[in-house]
Amino acid sequence: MIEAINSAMDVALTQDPQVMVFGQDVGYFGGVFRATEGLQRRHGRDRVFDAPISEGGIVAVAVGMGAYGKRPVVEIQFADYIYPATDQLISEAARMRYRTAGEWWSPITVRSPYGGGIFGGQTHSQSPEGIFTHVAGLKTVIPSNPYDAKGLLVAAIEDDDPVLFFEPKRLYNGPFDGHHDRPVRNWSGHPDAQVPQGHYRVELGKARVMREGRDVTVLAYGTMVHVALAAAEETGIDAEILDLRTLIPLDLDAIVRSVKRTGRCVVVHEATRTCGFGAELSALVQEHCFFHLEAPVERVTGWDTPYPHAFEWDYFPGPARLAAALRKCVDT
Amino acid sequence: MIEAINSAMDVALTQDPQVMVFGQDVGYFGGVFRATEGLQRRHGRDRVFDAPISEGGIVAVAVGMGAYGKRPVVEIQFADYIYPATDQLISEAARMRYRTAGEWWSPITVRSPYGGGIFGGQTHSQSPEGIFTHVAGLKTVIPSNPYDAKGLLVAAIEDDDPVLFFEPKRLYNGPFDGHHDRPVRNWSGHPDAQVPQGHYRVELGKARVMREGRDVTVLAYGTMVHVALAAAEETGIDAEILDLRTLIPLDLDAIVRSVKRTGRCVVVHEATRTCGFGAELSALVQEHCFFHLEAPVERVTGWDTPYPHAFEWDYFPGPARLAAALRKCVDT
Amino acid sequence: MHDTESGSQALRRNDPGLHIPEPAFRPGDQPDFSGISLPPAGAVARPSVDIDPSAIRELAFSLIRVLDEGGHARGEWDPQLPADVLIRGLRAMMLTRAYDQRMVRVQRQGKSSFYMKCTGEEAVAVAAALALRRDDMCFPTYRQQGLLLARDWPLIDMMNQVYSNSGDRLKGRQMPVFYSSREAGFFSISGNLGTQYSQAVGWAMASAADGGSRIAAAWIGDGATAEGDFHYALTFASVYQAPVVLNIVNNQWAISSFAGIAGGEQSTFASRGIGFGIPSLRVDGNDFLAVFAVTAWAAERARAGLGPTLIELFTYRADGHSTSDDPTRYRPTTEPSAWPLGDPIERLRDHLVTLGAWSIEQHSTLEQELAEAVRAAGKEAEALGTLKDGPRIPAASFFEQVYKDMPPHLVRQLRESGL
Amino acid sequence: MHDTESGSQALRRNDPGLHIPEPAFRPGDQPDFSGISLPPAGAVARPSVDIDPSAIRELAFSLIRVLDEGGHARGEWDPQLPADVLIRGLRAMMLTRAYDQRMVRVQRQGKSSFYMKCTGEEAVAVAAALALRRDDMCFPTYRQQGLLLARDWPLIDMMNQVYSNSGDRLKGRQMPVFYSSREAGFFSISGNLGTQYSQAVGWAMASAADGGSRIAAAWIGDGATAEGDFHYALTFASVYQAPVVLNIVNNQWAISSFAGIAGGEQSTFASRGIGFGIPSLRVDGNDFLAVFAVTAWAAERARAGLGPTLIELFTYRADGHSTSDDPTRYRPTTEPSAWPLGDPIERLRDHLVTLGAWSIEQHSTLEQELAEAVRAAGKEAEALGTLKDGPRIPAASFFEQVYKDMPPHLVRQLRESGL
Ligand SMILES: Cc1ncc(C[n+]2csc(CCOP(=O)(O)OP(=O)(O)O)c2C)c(N)n1
Ligand SMILES: Cc1ncc(C[n+]2csc(CCOP(=O)(O)OP(=O)(O)O)c2C)c(N)n1
Ligand SMILES: [Mg+2]
Ligand SMILES: [Mg+2]
Repeated sequence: MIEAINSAMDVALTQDPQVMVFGQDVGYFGGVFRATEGLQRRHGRDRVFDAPISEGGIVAVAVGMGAYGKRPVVEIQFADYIYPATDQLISEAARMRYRTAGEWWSPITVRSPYGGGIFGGQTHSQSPEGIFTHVAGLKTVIPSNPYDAKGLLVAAIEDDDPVLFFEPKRLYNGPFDGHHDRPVRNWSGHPDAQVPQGHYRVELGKARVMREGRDVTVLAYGTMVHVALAAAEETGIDAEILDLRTLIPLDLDAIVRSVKRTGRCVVVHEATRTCGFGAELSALVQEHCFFHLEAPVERVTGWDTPYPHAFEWDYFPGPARLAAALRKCVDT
Repeated sequence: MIEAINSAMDVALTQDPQVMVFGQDVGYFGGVFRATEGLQRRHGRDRVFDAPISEGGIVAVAVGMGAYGKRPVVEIQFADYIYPATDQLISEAARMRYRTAGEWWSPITVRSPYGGGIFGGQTHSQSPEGIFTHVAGLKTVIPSNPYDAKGLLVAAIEDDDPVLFFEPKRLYNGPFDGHHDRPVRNWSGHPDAQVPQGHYRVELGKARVMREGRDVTVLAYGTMVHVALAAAEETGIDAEILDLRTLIPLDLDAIVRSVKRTGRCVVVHEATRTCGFGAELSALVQEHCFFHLEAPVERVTGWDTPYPHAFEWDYFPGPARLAAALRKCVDT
Repeated sequence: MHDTESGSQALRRNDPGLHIPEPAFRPGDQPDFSGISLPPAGAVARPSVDIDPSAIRELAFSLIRVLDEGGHARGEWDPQLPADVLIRGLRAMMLTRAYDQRMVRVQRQGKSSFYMKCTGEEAVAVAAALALRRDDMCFPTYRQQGLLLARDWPLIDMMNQVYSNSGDRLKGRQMPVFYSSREAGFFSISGNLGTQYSQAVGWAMASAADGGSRIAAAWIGDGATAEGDFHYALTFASVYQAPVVLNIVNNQWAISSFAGIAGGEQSTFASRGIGFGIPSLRVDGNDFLAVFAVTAWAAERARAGLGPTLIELFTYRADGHSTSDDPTRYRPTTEPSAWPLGDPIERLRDHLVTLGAWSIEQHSTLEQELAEAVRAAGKEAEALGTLKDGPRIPAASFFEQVYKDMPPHLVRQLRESGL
Repeated sequence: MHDTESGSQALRRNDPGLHIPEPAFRPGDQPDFSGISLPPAGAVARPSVDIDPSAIRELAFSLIRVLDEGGHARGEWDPQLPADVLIRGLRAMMLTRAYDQRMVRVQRQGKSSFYMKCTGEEAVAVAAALALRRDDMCFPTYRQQGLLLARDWPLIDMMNQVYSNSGDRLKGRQMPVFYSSREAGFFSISGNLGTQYSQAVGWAMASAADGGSRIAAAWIGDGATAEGDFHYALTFASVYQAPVVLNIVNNQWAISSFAGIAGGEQSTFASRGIGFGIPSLRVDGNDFLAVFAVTAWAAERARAGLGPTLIELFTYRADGHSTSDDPTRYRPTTEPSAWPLGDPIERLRDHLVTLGAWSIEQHSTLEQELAEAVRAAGKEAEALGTLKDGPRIPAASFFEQVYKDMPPHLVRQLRESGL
């Protein structure tokens, strides 16, 4: 997946001279996760470069470049370090078009690895999407596989609104399904890992049905898509699994269509539960499908604690926890 | 209400020498909303003082003081300006006790006026509580009247966890019910405006039933409590109105008790809808009261746009909008 | 305020506890600024623009002044502007003042919700505007309305914004004075202090990356320099040698807090730039010629690819912070008139008179003319509505432009709103 | 890295586009630091602690050095420490290195998830620890483990943290090396760069408000100075004249970015303090005596109520950023050995030998002794478990201490978890 992300930026840099890529260690070194490997060499030092350790500054400068007419793509090294940029994201990028009635806007893309599974402890594992999905004016995208990662990232870069692009770091090198005790798999041979070389887009705002099913709808994104697939297979429950891909704007139609059919819904994410994006999903589902629901919408999430280093696998909402929720939901 | 808040700090400063109060314009001047009026004169310049325009610095310094053993109470002049402090709040204050297994903690209180109704436009009207209620380790308190404001603020200051104390600025001078076109009322004569002089606490984490009713439960806090009371009166719907007072930790028992009885629930807040605290409330209600619910939980909220200056009253979730939701809910 | 002799009076601690800075004067005190030592006009040398920044660190602790007490221009920093340019500047400053006066009046009448004047600080924006090119990009705070007026931006457009009326290009979304004008190279003012400063550096970086000759200029208040964005701006400007003029408007106050609460007691604001290797100048902000000259110097540097410049404009906020403020609660009523650097309009007027290019009669004629122009524009604007009365933009418009295209959830909410 | 002559070689722009700083050497290059002009040991004068900060601005552009190439202590900054103190310092630095070595080894064996060494930078923490009082409060980054070791904190306690084992006081919650020890006056290390810097100022303000004599010391990396917290720290320290020693560890690198990406190309990091009126010193960070001396000077100022001091420790990160890093991808393999300021342990060893207070034999005996002590502690720690094997703290404990008392929703979740 990391190559797909790299390729998306490569394509964008090639096709649009206004694209600029920067962030901590992204230049010569190519990024601590290698997402920008080779891009500086290919596109030049003034289009792909290192930035100071100043997330607030990085986003601020991106907003300014966007006002000039550039299309900046910045990396926040870990999503856990996005908070110093909150003000520029919420007060500035998100509201630029609105407050100027369209005179200016912020066509910026903020890429950031998120989520756990690499023993990163509380400051290298967070999933802060729920903070930003509350903010009118921001879009939030989370891919679950290489094909989508490239297509969505190209679309995000080309989008004229500010997009937060959270990359499930545990998926960079393979389709992790939460079975941390099994051998590591890589992407090779995976159907969604066939990534075309050139330009293509995966439209923002469209969910994808990863598995059709009749018993229950699972709403997932990022790493949790793979966990959900595993849980469905292992329980034998005929779950319909939606990969939301874009949280804002959300593909509510796809959700409602599915839940109205299955009558049951489980929401899953790695972020802490309270006021996480799952709360919004749960609220929306019961608002739009109330009379079709046969059981309460279940939430399977990270616990409401920081991500504990040594207890990563007790914290991570893996297939066993999801399976239990699925069973509970279909048995209600 | 502003006097009650002032009195809470006065009491805290008097009783506990570790309490320190600072923030922009809070010293000599007494705060732009007069919340700290007279406190510097009474308690000294090194306990009540002005701070640089640096919300991040203010909270950082408070965290450091807390580590030393102080009990800092800081003011963020408008909740809209809290974002530069996000990192210190989320990464530091919220996690200090956890990450040190109790060696250190952050007994800080962050006061901030929030909400609209004063023609403050998008940067003097925000309700950002939903961002912070997602963060494990923070408590969030929002009073709706002078008595609670003082008792809750004293409790917040005395609490050993970091507390965000959002003050509905539109209530500072009177119980505003959303009828902006009627004469302004002040607090005098209001039963909840009888504020004892000395020390008392209103326990955090306890909701209050503001009005008993059988038809529908309304979950509200801050300004919206008064809007809800007005809407109940005007519709004649026998609504049970809960003033949540503390969002985290939430008084779920009180909520569940009420909704199980009424079978219907409307959630109301001024913040934008998507991923607002109402989403969590809606999710919780349907998780815990699913088989008692006769209609979907309704959300009446600020729209998912920035707060528009000239269209304040179209944005504000006033009694008419709430009334419509109540009717819809009880008619379902 | 910090003494202009390089730090010689930097306050030494004497209290055993926590040091809390206090301004020299509080209500009831008799303000006396005779202690401030001001270098005479013309005393500071003007280095060439390509000088090594490390050779001119002292400029951050001095005060560049051109106009002397007798109205004469002195020294190397005299920009030697033709009289018509000076008159243009004078006119724009006077227009700014007249505009401010009327807008406060209409706010008091309830026709708008709020207003912020820049009285006493008109030279800061106006002189800069004349020293920059029309297509240089400005990232102002709420006290540089003079930029728009000096760039001949229509009064009525600004008033429409203040009134949030049917002619407001910002569609009633922003509080008064948060102007935005792409055409005038005037970036959207943010309510969140400081954010524009670092954005300006990004804009300048983009311009540099394009090899363009357009530069950026930004303004920040003394108080707001304490925000992180100030630091980001200096860091990025230094690292990437961005073509940007970074102005700090030290008007001595931030609402009720004096500049000492922002660190002005221990050093000058200009000196913040030294640690980044950024040439840092301190200038008499009430001296039109001096402000013009340092801005032109900084702009020339930026355009030549020599990187950023930091400028502290030493001035005084002669009126309240905003219409919500009452400055007599925290400073002596007489402090503004005791301020030793005078009024920028009067100083430029006297200079022009001294030059023989202007007269007191011309001045008062112009004053009346401008007041009349403002009044006329005001009437026109009020015909388009005020916050209280008259035509409005359709409320439904406030659902627009949250995104480029309205997403489904906003379509649903707009419908739900019944607007 | 910035030239030590005051800015004389500050880079001038030559590219027409955006200036992107580049380090002098990349993989494949032959590193050659002969261009750096280093003032000789003893060359810089030592001012009295109550000097006006504005009189010593040049110290921010110089480099305070005590130990010369021959191992002799030179000049006014020589702290003239008794040999036993020097040997204590030497021992703590050697222990730090031995500890680092073992912890990397066990990480490679999969017994822990991660580790960070401070090789080449041992003097930064150890000399400071000896110059501060035991009850002064330290706010470190992840590369000041030397503070704990110099304060005789038990190795095994640190190892337990690295292993997240059953003896880990932090209950397995934190990644390796994010130590915390209230008893040792060592503040909880944050994963978020910079946050401790401004917190230290708050702690110092609180101490000052109490009229206490305890002071705070904080460390930040060159890279992290670009964060807002650095600016907050300097601002608040200056405004309230907080008793704090603010250290910048300029080890030339921030993961793969050289110091120029943090602004080190245009000025020194020490000079960041000038704009706040904070006395700012630049010191050879590999010179134990010099680091001790400047820390003692700064601590004395702070304790005397004279306010903060900023210290840039000019050093070199001799190894990779962490066990996740491979520095040969972005800098020459030979760069560490080409670094002109040597190794802090060898330099102090040679000094002691020159003094006649130490011998090469004693040195290697001590080396073995320390390696043995580390090995023994390691065994003890591993008996309490490692991340991979052995006893663990009960998982349910991770629901605790999110708040002082577990709130109802966490009680419910703990139950739901089945732990
Ligand atoms: C981030 C932020 N914090 C606080 C405020 C509230 N506020 C508005 S203006 C002001 C004072 C600014 O003072 P200064 O920067 O000196 O500018 P001046 O008003 O003197 O022109 C404050 C505190 C704000 N708008 N934004
Ligand atoms: C806020 C934040 N941003 C980014 C990171 C990722 N990160 C960890 S260490 C590091 C480099 C720090 O360099 P420096 O400050 O020079 O310290 P050094 O490692 O050289 O001791 C980076 C970018 C982080 N931990 N926190
Ligand atoms: Mg000011
Ligand atoms: Mg470093």
